[in-house]
Amino acid sequence: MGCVKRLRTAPFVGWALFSAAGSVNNPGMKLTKEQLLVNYRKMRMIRSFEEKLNELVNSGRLGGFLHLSIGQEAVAAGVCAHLSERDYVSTTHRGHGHCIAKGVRVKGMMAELFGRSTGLCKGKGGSMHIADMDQGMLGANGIVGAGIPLATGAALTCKLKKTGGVAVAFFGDGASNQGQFHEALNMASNWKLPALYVVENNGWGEFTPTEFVVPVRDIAVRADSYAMRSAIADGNDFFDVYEKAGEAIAAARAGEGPTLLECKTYRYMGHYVGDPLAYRPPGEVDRWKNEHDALTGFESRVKADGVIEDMELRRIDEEVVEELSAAVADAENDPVPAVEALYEDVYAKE
Amino acid sequence: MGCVKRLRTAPFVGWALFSAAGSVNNPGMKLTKEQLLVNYRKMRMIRSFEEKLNELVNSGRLGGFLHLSIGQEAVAAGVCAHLSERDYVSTTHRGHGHCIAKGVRVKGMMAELFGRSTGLCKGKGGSMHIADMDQGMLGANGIVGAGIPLATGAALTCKLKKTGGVAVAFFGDGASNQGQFHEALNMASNWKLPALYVVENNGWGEFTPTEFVVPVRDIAVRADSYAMRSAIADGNDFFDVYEKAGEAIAAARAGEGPTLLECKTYRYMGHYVGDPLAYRPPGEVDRWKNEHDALTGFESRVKADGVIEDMELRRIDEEVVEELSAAVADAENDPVPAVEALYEDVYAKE
Amino acid sequence: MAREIPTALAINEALAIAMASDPDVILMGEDVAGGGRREAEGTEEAGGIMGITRGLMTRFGPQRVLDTPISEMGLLGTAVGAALTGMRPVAELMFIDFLGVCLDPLLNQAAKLRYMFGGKACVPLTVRTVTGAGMQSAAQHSQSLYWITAGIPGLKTVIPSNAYDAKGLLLAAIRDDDPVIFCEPKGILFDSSDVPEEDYVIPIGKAAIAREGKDVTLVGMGATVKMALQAADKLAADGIDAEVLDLRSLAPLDEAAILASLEKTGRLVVVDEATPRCGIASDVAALCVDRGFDFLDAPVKRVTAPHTPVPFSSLLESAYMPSADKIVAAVRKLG
Amino acid sequence: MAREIPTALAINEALAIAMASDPDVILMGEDVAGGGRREAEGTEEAGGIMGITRGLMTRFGPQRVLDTPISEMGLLGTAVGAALTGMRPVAELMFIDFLGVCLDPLLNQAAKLRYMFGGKACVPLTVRTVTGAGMQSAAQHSQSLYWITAGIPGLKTVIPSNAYDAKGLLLAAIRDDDPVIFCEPKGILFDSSDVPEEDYVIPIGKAAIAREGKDVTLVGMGATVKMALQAADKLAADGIDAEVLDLRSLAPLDEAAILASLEKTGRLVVVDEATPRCGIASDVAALCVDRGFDFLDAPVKRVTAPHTPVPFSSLLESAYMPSADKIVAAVRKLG
Ligand SMILES: Cc1ncc(C[n+]2csc(CCOP(=O)(O)OP(=O)(O)O)c2C)c(N)n1
Ligand SMILES: Cc1ncc(C[n+]2csc(CCOP(=O)(O)OP(=O)(O)O)c2C)c(N)n1
Ligand SMILES: [Mg+2]
Ligand SMILES: [Mg+2]
Repeated sequence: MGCVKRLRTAPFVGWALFSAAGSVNNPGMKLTKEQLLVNYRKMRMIRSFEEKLNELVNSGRLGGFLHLSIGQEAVAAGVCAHLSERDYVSTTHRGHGHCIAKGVRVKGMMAELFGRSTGLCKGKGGSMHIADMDQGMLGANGIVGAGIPLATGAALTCKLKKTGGVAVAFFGDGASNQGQFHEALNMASNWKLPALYVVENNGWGEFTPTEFVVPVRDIAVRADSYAMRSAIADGNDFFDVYEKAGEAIAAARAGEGPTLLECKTYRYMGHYVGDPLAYRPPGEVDRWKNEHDALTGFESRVKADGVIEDMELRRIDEEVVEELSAAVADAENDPVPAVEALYEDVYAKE
Repeated sequence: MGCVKRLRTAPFVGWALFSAAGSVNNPGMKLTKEQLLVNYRKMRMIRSFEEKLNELVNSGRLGGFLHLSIGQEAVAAGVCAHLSERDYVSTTHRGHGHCIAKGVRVKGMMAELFGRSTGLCKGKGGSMHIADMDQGMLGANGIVGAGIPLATGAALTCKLKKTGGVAVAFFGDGASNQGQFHEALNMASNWKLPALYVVENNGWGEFTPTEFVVPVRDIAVRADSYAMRSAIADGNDFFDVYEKAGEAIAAARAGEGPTLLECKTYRYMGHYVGDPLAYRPPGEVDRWKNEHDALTGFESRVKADGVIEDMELRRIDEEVVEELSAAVADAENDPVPAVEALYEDVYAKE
Repeated sequence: MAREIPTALAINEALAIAMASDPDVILMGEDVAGGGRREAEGTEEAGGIMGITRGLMTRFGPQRVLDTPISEMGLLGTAVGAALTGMRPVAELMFIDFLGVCLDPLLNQAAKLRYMFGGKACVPLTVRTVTGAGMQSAAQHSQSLYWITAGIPGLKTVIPSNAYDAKGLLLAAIRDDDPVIFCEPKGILFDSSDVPEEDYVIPIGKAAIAREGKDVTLVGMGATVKMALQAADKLAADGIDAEVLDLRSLAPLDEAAILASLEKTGRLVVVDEATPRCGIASDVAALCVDRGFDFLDAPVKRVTAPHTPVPFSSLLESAYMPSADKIVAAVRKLG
Repeated sequence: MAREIPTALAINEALAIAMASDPDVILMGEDVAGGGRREAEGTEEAGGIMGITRGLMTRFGPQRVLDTPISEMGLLGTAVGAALTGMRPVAELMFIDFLGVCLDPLLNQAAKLRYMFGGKACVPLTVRTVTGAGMQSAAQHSQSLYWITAGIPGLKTVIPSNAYDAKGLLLAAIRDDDPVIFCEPKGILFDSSDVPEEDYVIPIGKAAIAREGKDVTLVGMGATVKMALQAADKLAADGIDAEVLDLRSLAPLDEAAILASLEKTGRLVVVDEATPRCGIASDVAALCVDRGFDFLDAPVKRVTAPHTPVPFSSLLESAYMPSADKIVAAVRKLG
């Protein structure tokens, strides 16, 4: 009887697995300067967007439950860099970053978060349901795991309609304990669907450390249950995510079926804005921030390679801040929905 | 990126994996003659009980939906040989065999199937819900996969109350595609519960071959997703099941946590009594019957070992037939429930 | 041209017509193709546990008739995702009892996506599912849980009472741009009625008068329409002229038709195979005592299953189900 | 001795009393211990998303306060299995909206085991779950789905309207030998009322008169009792003396109390946070028009949420929810 050893996550050191950096190839080889700047801009936008949200909620200007992905920007950017409009993405309660990376405009997102009729969902969805069907963004989702079969269905559409598209489901380590994960991955592998399952292992599900509830160290091993390809990426290293997601998406487009890609990363902020965070050991977050931040890492890499100059990045930083200020100002001035909107959009014809 | 090869079940030859018989040790070493006879009796009883049911339904004397486990007797007997009253078992729609092997009396079962007030469930449960709490039999279950968390909860009770008991969930290959399987096994492994998960891979889920819907050859590999021990047994070989289940149950009792035990077997009959079976290739079942039958195999093994004589087995066969005839006669004469019974047993106090 | 065919066949016919007329229509479910080793000689596709989808895989190919694993949550969730992105899937949930393992894709996804996305999503999903008791299938395979789907805003739920309606309602459901739960009551699956070969739809949201009458309204749905008609015959012998209203659609509910009939008769009995709490029967009664208050000449009675699980014993199961006699008794109580 | 404490704390207190008095009582759920690296210095257990179970793991140990993975189906199914074999588990379903991923252990297991096993099974399970809107949590975290559990034979469902009731009803639920769904409405979780420190139970199945009156009965439950009381105050200013009935228990429903109040007042409005179809409000109205027909002087009005998902925008969310003003308007309509 084969007794499998129980491996547990070594606390705080998810990324240390990659410290040798052997898996990171030269970014210059694959990405043009323009692409690098686009992706830096996306990551910066995600971070600044969410920092702004944090500020807005804490100062009482914004309501609702918001889950921030600060710290995990490289996953969203690295994966979505391979996607275009024919491709689909589904995400979770922590989905702002994936929206931005998929090309959803922050103006519509901000208006949505402010509950305005100009919001992407006319103010009816909010943070947990932001969607943009025009961009193939199948929505944030308030039900942990529910986005996984949605993306699987989108992949089925791509396959049956032969669009050449792929569908990506982003979800957390916690979601990999949901039945929906199991059922959907089995079906996707069985049908060789053009799908990519990206599990962002950020070490926590709400207030519970992943290792308290998941007896395996790597979520990626779960792919074997479905004879599915898998890979592990350093989720705080844009280039590593970019490379591994690229391989998986290419395979999916080539009809070789889906992949489970685990990205080891970390959630800087609380589970939601307002979370007192008393359950988290002090210092844990600082190590990630100081030693393995996605943005800092990207910046030093591209600077070290001499591709990009500091000034270029700082200009982007400023543009992002300006765009966000404008988005907030617009959103605050945009109209609120008419009460009748409450009754609309329940059914196709009313 | 580690590309896992997609292995598919080679049709019809599940058991051929074991043909070298290297995994089967000398039964005489572990089982006394008396134990061998007890287990032969159980297997014979399961088969004769279900053959009788088949006959009763086909002749219109019995109603309801019945799922027969003929061909799979060695799994029930081999596992339950290690259990006593402090242990729990949950099973499926195809559960008669597990009940009998766990020690449930056929008289009460037969009365239940006839819908009599003397039945184990007063005629309210029927084949898909036969249970006997006194024997630790937590019920057949009409919901594929639902027995898995029930046994998990029973294992939690054993652990918290320190009873020394274990809980066994029997279920099919099809059930291993249910979310409940995934969620329960993860929890059980995480908590190191004294549980055994027995998946009877009989090659079919209703009318669909397992290999059409499961991309891995061995369900057992799914244990790795939970850092759980696993083993594969020849489900038509009582001795192999006995040995592997024994190891797993001993480990569970010793606090080493659960095991996923896959038993490769075959369903001789249709999915339910009355199934026209037009979807099954002719000849498939005959190979199993002729070349790898659980009862025939057991019989030749114990005879070859010189432990038991033909006469002894034939006497058991006769006793079983007599017991069953009596059970049917009793059940047919037993009283039907009073109409008021319809309203009873919904809540504890009425 | 109409022929007498059973409901099961009428459903098969509707599926074939829908698939032939729209390449985006696909079937998904456990055993819908019906497994079978298709290459092997001498085997046939089973076409689902009731044989309803038999022949469709052979005709439309395995790309459009997809056998799934026993994974209802994954299957329905995938169907929702496919519907959201341009397909028109018809998913089979073998028995409505299995809602227990797959409610989320309906409750929190299909039903809500259009609304949550501000009207910018469309989920043209149909879920076919067998409902009801009467086959000694016991507590987990005999429920009439359509009250759960009918209660969820964003979903539609329809239930035919005969083969003709089954075909027309299913075609309407498949072509509807909203998620529709199509119930297939055991009690009528193998009953036959005249069904035209042609393509036709029965509008969702409209009830039908199955029998005109002036003394009392019997509201039925699915298999209870037949019981109500039998009850009406019995009542006619006593000089009571009952109108039978077949809801056809449980959500949206045809409130106008119920109120119009009540206005005419002043008396109403609603007959439902489901359990009594939080069901369609209560909704109908509540409508009567709200907007129909001025029409009411007597209490509104509900003939439903009792507040118990479905028992296995055939004797108890018969006592469990509504029947023409129980309806007659309820009408007599109205005085 | 009674002190004023919020409902959330009263629930915590009930759990502590139940655990202290019965070693078979265990808690299971996501974050119920609240994670935290317990060894590490300076960290605290979170005690669930609402902080309700804070301190219990520290007091009773991790063997009795079990953090589960995000696996509601597995967690509830495991709780059912534990209950069936001698434990008395209190499982937390973080929000009732998540019923979508875990209905089966309630619908087809907990609710039916006793019946299917001919009375020989006992499932003393309690499921605590947060219900209702009002926190801008949008469509998937704001539902009042207790009508689903109330409609299932074999389950009981209770909902307190204040801190005092929360403690007593929860203790009754935990000690009940049947599976009980205990709803924790958002609207009252942080309201305070006088709560004795002692152990006491409030019987399941009995409604309470929250305010006596003679002109009209306002039936409320959970957070709508507060709204009904506010409405009663407004109506009093107009000389209308409203009685407010707090259902406390949704299943079993205290039919006698509803009918007795209706008999007294002749007029009834039922107020429910849930959507209108197949809900408690319809059941109450249907009861009135059946067994209460002779008492009725006016239509029975239902003040509920509309048949839509819950919107995000706070403006729309307020318009979505019942309110004292809507109740007053409904009463005025009775004429
Ligand atoms: C089905 C379901 N269960 C529980 C929750 C409550 N919940 C929201 S987020 C969350 C944690 C999710 O953890 P993970 O999947 O790791 O994602 P992360 O928050 O870390 O990004 C939980 C338990 C939910 N929304 N849906
Ligand atoms: C949740 C659920 N889905 C579907 C069914 C219908 N059904 C009953 S048995 C069965 C096949 C089960 O296959 P498997 O688990 O391999 O067990 P076997 O019948 O082969 O013993 C199916 C699909 C069910 N009872 N419950
Ligand atoms: Mg996480
Ligand atoms: Mg099988």
